[in-house]
Amino acid sequence: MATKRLGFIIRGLPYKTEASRLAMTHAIASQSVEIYLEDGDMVEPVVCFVGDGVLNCLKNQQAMKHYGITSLEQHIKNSLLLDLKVLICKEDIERLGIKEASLIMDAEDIGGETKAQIVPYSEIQKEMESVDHLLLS
Amino acid sequence: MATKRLGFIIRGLPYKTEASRLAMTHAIASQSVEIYLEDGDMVEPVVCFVGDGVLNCLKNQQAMKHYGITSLEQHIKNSLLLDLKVLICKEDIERLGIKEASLIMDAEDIGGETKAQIVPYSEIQKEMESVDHLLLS
Amino acid sequence: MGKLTIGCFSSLVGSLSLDFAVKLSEAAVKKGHTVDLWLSGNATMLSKKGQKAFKDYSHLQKPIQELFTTGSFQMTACEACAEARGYHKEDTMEGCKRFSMDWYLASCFSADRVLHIGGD
Amino acid sequence: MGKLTIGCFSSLVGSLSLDFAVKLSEAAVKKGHTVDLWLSGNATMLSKKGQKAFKDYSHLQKPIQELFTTGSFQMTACEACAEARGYHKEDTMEGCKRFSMDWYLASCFSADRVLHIGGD
Amino acid sequence: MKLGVLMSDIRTGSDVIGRLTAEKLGIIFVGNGIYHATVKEDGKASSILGKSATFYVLSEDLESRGFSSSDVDSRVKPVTYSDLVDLIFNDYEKIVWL
Amino acid sequence: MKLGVLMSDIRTGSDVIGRLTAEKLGIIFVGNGIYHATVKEDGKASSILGKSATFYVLSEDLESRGFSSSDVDSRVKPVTYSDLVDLIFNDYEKIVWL
Repeated sequence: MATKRLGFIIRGLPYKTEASRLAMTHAIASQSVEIYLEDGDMVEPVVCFVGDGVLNCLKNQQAMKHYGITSLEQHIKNSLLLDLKVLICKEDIERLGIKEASLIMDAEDIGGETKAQIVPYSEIQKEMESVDHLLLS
Repeated sequence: MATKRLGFIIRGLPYKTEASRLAMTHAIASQSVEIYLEDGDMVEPVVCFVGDGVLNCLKNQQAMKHYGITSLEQHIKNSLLLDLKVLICKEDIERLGIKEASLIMDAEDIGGETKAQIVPYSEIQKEMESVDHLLLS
Repeated sequence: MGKLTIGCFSSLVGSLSLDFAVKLSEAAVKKGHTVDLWLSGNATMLSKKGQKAFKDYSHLQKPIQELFTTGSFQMTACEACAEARGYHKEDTMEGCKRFSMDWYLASCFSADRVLHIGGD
Repeated sequence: MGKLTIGCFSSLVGSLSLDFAVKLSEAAVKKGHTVDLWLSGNATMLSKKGQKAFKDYSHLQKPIQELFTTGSFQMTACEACAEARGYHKEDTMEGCKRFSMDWYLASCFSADRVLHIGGD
Repeated sequence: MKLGVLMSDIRTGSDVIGRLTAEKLGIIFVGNGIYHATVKEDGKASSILGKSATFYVLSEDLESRGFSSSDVDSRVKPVTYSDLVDLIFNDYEKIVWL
Repeated sequence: MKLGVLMSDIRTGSDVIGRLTAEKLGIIFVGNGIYHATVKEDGKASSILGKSATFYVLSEDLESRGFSSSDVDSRVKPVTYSDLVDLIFNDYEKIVWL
C-alpha cells in the first residue's frame, strides 16, 4: 500500500502548445489509475501554475465558442471537482497584473467544494520537494 | 513572362522546429517549379538569415552522424550550388560572436560557384522590400 | 477579388495555427476571394483522413469539407512530409491533393497575398 | 537496475525531442534498465505505422523495433490523442500499445525516475 | 512597403519586430500574441506598443484566452477574422507571421 | 532534493531555472539548450552559467549544431547519452525538462 505523489508544474501558456491541457488531462486521469495498480496503491497529483502558466487560470475562456475545444478553465474546474490540489503562484499573478477576481478559484457552479490556492513561490518549491516525481511542462 | 521573387527570411534555430529546414527545401524546390508555370514564367528565391537564424550557417553540423538527418549545412550548400542568393546578417553574427571562418560561405567542395554574403541588416531590409512575397520563419 | 496563398507548417491540435489558417480561409472565401492552403511539415497531419472529433482536440475536417464545396478553396499536402509521417495516398482526406514543394511556389507565383506560417 | 518512465508530448520530426527520447531509451536499456515510453499529444505521431525513411526527416521506426526485441522497453500511445489525429488501431506500429492517460500515471507509480517532456 | 505582421507569441519575435521598418506597418496580435495587448508585466505595457505602427488584436483569440475588448490597451483595435481578410487584401501588400 | 534539469532551449526557461533551488542541482544542456554552453551573446556567457549548479552538455547535440568540445564554456562538461543515463539514475532523484 503506497501513495505516489506526482507534481504537475505548468509553466506554459494555455493555447500555443497542448502542454498545459495535457498536464491537466493526465492529472485528472489519476481518478481511474487504480485499474493498473494493486489494491490500496494510489497516485495523487498536485497541480501548480507558475510563470506564464498562471495565465491558464483566467476566467471566461471562450475557446469552446470560437474554436470548439474545451477551455483550460473547464479543466481546472474539473480538477477542483475531483478535489485535486491546485496552487497558483502569487508572485507571478502580481508580476502579470492579474487580480484574484479574474482567476478561477473554485468550481462551485459544477458542485465542487475544493478551492484553488494562491501561494508564494516558496510553497510551490516545497511541493516540488515533497512529491515523488516532477512533471513540468 | 514574369519573374516573381520570394524572400525566405529565416530567423529560427536549425533543429528545434523544422522551420528553417523547410524554408530551405522549399527555396530549392524553385528549380522544378516550371512544370506548374507558363513558358518564361519563373520563381526566384532569395534566402536571408537573421537573428538566431544565422546559427543555421555554422560549419561542421553532424546531424547526419548523430540523428540520421540532412544538416542545414548541406541544404545551404545545395542552394549555393543552385546559385540561389544567400545573405547572412552581419550584426547578428557579431552579436553572437561568430567568426566568418566558422560560417558556410561557399559550396566549392560540391562544385558550387556562388558564395554566401555577409551583409548589414539594412541590405536584408532592402531585399525584403524588393521581393514580391515574404516567407518568414 | 484576390487570391490568398497560405502555407502552414504547424502541427495539428494544440498550436491552433492550423485552426487560424482554416478560419482565415473561411473568412476570405466568404468575401469572394480564393484560397490555396499548403500543408507542409507537421501541418500535413491535417490531411490525414478519419480524424475523430473530441472536445479536447481541434477538429477541422468538417469546416474543410465545407470549404471544398465552395470551389474557391484548395488544400494540398507536401507529399514527402506526409510519407515521412506514414500518411500514404490512401490515408488522405477526400478532396485534399498531394504534390511536391514546388506546388507551393507556383501557388505563390499567382497569389495576390501570401501568408507563410513557418513555425511549429 | 532501475525503471525509467519517459512521457513525450512533442511532435515527430523537427523538434528532435522524440529522437532524444528514443536515444535515451536505447542508452538506458543498454545499461540494463527498463524503459516505458509514453506518447501523448503530437508525440502519438511516432506510433503511426508505415513511416517512410527520407534523409530530411527523422526515422525512428527502426531503432524502436530493435528496442522492442530487448524485452526491456515498452511504448504506449495515448488512445484519444491518436484517434483525434486519425490514427486507428490498424494504423498502429507493430509492438506499440494504446491505452488511456491513466496508463502513464501507473507507469510513473512504479518508476524510479520520470522524465516528462511536455512541450511541442 | 506596406507590411502587416501577425504576431503570434509573447516571449519571442520582439527582436525581429524591433528592427522591421516599413512606410506603412500594421501589427496584428493573434494567438499568444494577444498578451501584448492585454497584460502589463511589472506594470508596464509591452514595448512593441511603443513602435510606430497601427495595432490590431484578433477578438476570437482574445476571448478564447479569457480577455475582452475592455482589457485591451487603448492603442490596439479589436478585429474579427472578417476584418483581418480586409486588412490583408486592402491595407497591406506583404504579410508575415511571427 | 537532488534535481537534474534538462535545458532544451536558449530563449525560454531561464525564468524557471532562475528560481529553482535544490541541495544538489545539475543542469544538462540538450537540444537548443547547447547554445547556453557555446555562444557568448554580446560577449557575455549565458547568465545560467552563473548559477550554483553542476553543468553538462550533450555531445551529440553540440556536434549536430556545428560545435565541438573546444567551443564549450569551461564550466560545462560534455557528456554522452550513456553518461546521461548514469546521471539520471545515480546523481539525481528528480528530472525535469525545460
